Amino acid sequence: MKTERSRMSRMSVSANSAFLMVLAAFLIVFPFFVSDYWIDVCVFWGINVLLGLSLNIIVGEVGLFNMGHTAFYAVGAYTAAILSQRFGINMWVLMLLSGVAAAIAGNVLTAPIMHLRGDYLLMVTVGLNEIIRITLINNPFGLTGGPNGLIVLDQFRVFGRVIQSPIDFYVLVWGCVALLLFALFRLQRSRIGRAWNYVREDAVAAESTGINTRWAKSLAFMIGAGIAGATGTIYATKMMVISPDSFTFAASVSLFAIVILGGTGSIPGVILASGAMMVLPELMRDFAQYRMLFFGLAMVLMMIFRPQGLWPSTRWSTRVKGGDAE
Amino acid sequence: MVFFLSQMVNGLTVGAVYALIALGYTMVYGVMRLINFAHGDFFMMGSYLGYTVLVTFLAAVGLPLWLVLLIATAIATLGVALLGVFVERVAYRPLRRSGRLAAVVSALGVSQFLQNAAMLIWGARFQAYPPWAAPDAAWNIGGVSVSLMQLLIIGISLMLMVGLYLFVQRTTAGTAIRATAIDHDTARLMGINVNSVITLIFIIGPALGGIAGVLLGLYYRQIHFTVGWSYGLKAFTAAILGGIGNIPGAMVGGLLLGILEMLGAGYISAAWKDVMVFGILILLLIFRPTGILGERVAEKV
Amino acid sequence: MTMAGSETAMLSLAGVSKSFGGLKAVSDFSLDIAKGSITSLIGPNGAGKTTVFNLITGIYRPDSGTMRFDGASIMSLLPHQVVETGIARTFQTLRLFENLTCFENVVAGQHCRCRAGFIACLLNTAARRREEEKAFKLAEEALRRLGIWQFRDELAKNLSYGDRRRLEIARALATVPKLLILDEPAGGLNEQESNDLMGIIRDIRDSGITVFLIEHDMRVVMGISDRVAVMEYGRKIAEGTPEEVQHNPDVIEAYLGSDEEDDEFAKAGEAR
Amino acid sequence: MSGSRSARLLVSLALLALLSMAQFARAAEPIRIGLQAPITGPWAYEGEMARNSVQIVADEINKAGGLLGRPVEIVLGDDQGQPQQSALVAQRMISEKVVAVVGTYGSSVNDPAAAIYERNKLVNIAYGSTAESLTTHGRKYFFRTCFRDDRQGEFFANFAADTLKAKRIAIIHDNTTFGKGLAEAARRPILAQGKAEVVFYDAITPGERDFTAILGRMGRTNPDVVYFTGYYSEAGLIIRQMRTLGIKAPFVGGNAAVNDEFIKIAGIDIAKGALMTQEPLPTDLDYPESKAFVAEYVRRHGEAPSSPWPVYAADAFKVICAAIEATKSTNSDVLMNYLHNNLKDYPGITGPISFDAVGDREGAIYLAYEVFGEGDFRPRR
Repeated sequence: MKTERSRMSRMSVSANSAFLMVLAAFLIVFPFFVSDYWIDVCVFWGINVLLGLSLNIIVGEVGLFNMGHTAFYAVGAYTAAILSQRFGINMWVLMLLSGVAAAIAGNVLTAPIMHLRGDYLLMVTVGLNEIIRITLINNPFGLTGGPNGLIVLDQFRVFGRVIQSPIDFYVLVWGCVALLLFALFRLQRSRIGRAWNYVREDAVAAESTGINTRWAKSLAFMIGAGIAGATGTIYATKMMVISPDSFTFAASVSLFAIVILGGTGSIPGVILASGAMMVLPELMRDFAQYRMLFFGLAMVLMMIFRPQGLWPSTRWSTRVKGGDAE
Repeated sequence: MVFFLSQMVNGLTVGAVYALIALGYTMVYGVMRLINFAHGDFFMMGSYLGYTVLVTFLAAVGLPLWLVLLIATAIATLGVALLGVFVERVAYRPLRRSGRLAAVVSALGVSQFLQNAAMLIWGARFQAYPPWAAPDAAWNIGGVSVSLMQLLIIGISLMLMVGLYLFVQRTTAGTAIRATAIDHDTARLMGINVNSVITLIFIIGPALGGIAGVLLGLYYRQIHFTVGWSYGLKAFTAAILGGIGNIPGAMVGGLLLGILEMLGAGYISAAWKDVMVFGILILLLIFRPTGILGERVAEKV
Repeated sequence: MTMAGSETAMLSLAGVSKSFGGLKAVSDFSLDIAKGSITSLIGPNGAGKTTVFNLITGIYRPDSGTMRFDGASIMSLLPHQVVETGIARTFQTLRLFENLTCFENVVAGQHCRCRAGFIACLLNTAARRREEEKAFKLAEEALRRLGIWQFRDELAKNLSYGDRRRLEIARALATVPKLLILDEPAGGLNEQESNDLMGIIRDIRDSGITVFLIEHDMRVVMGISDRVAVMEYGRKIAEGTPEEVQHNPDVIEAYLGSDEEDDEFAKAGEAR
Repeated sequence: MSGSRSARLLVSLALLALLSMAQFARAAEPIRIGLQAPITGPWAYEGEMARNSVQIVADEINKAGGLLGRPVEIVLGDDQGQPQQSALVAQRMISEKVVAVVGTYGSSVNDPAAAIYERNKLVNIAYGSTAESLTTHGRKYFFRTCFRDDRQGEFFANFAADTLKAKRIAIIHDNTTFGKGLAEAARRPILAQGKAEVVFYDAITPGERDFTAILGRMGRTNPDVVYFTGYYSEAGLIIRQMRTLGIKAPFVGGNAAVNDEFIKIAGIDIAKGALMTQEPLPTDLDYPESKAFVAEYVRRHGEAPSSPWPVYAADAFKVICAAIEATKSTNSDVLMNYLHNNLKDYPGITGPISFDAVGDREGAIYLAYEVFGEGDFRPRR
């Protein structure tokens, strides 16, 4: 039993790598065979993957309930839009700035309640989402353009080439995904990633083993929010127009569902689930009216029959080379 | 002063309904540590069931109005309670050992399902309770207008809340609920059937939501399948405000939230009202993490 | 031999009190623990022993009194800061990271000894790698010392009870503590396992780590302790060598006079 | 999960994706014109009517021999009333190489699509997006057959001051792109004209049902008229709660309040006499084109379209076809120039159509409607 389990976990790790390789191959070949439309679908898929992965740090790695993640996405998108409109700052700089702005927002607003029980944090993040959305609508100081939102004219530039066509965005977004995956991989295998998992498993034990749980939680929240904010910049340049309609509580809920349905803490899970969220509605078009009904039903059934998610989390667990045989 | 009093009356009306719905959240949370995101939709279903009964069956029968309303409320309450028990059996019970996140997502799925089911059954457009059903009487007391429906809503809600409180504090079944809320395993050792307790919770909570649904249907007339979401969110906020898991807390939280909303919209700005409500919630949690009446709850060790 | 104010005291508690809602869990508790000794804290269930541990390790903050460790006050430290100063602990009810491997469980102890921040981890700097190598080596040592190295890749939840007890001690040792606090380490162990445990604890002491433990198993207590302190109703009623304590009339009274009280209080003490 | 099972899952997912792509790879002979509309989602009802209306026009043209000897074909894109979906639909229209696009309904949904059409130089004619901001970005390929919010706002300002003789006006909106846009468009001319003052201006939250607090505050300002620019569902509640609170000022709704449900929710006794500013309903249009169109719609679907918007969609489609016919071209720039400069008083279903320099429709026809009986909105005499 024991050895079996451990072997299985090793096999799943290789399945993870296999998944990523198949995905990479698919993504490289895909654009040569399809129209701009399908490339665009994949651009939004990639954006959702970025968001899902960023939320996964908070929900999956550390086990914090965050059901208001689009708030940080909105902070990022609006920071980029406002600064670009007023000061014409370079988009790459803005991406960094909006990431930082979202990270600060995430930290300042959740730090005081970080130590509370999970459900309170959930409620606070929901409240935060509403506060930010309503504030955007109410157009404080004429900054956010109210319900109409803001126009984003500037675009990313790479060596003078303007990122504009679907394929440009495709490369940009999936390039960011690759970078993020690499960063996550590094973090997961470091003391930070391990600390996150200790906190998720048992926060009291972690604290008593010398881990500053508050630091671990805040760091996860800041990184997750920051990535969502930076993604907001990409979204803003892709859409060219952003409005509060894109940052609703419902969007946060579906993001939350993506993470859990995919398999909490699982990177392939997030990628698969957000892909399914994009493609399934297209395929179910004929059932238009019943679509969301089935969707709700599927969520329930999925949790009953596969509570661990589409592709359950398999961590790259820390192992030591050498030593004696089992 | 007159304006202030009118706002208080309006706030109490809305708050009483929040409190009724919040009770369902708080009881389920207290016993199962589950945020039942579908609870607002039980409330919505209550509105629709009451509407259907009123429109299809009772419109023609020549019974007196109060009896008609009583029957409609009873049927809606019963229907929603059955629905609650069914949902618990199907969507929550199999997940009791699968972790809390799974249950939360399942609840979100149920909510999605119920909303869309209601849309398919009753249509995507707004429906309105028949005008003959809602008593229109209103009085003007020193400039403060008070309608019969408002009094009914406040009165019935308070009665139900006090009744529930007494039930939980004084009866054997209530003791079983309280014991289960503290610890499932200990309760089981004491010979309490935890499953029965949970079923009971899923009868009472949705039933209260169902009654609230009919009352608000009569009060506002307009009903829509999305209404459960916003009321659910507010009621859950109320439950947290008062201290989740705590029955008097849900009442206090609900009433307070209703009054806060009305004063905020009445004196400051309706557009910023929700920002204020959630802002107050966050501040409260910072300074009093367990809500107004919440006791310090031991984190499970 | 009086310990009070002694220069060899590793940990010294003076007049420490803690009450929960009017209930005095610990009152005016004073104790000095000598460097390099094994000290046991015994007493009937609900006497407040675990509360003392929770006070030392920063889970609770005392209402009054002073606590000094290695010359510095630890009154206002958070639990993880207490660990950093060199106090490691185990729990009465096991608290392992169940879904992680044994190795990962133990490496947790080294977290507070490492410094790599977000950027260093992201860039995988040489300093970070060196630091981690050292951490892994210490974790390996701890696992080997407890004789559970062969389970390193096993998930903690799959281990036998006795091995889980050992794993928790290994995790505490991996923090490289000066003082190791064990809450009923022999609880639930059979005689053979208890004997092994006694050997392990002696080894730990011999390697220079001071040990402070709560234990109900008198065979273990009398077998390894240099000194024993006895608590009843939140107070210290006796202290001395095992022999002294065994013959102390108050202690005998306390143990005979009280049947197995329900340990609800002890549980409540640990919960927060 | 074992490795081979996950591999199988991946293969099937990839196959699924390929299959669904194949569906869009067919070559096209006819002239293809896009229709972007909310076929599902909260505005599904509007989307469906727009689709029906455009279909009627397309069928007529095809029956008469098509365009330049080729049949016209509608390429339908469902934006679900969501900004992100809207951007995707726009990209699909470009991939599908349509000649021009009709759409869409919601203003905030239209913006991202219009930006993409503009970049790809594709003529697009909105039919329900009335927000002013849409024609303030200097877009050359964007047009609309519906009128801008500010025209309705202006109409209300004049109507309130001249017809209702109001001095103190209260305006409530619902914080949506549309509702807030119209509210601002009404407030501006009132302030500019100086004939009346705006004594109250605030927003409600759509989806809520208790507005007594905000109405109570409004009541204290003693308005002569109350203008609510949101949707019928909230409008019905607002007028009823106003009357319960004893506020007797006339109630005027914007064009989103015109709906039978308004009367049902408010109750007929209260709703009677309520006023609405809006574009003429299809059934109230006097042009021969409109009578024929409504007759055909009723023949096919059993009832006349219940809102003005689908008819604007039909007009947008007609205008595109007229431009293709006149220029004998499907080139976007040619069409764009023609629509800006040469199309004058084209006889549309909703009256004569010409576009100004920014793509807005010239002129404006608004009426004040009044509630007379159950389900009975009639233009006020």
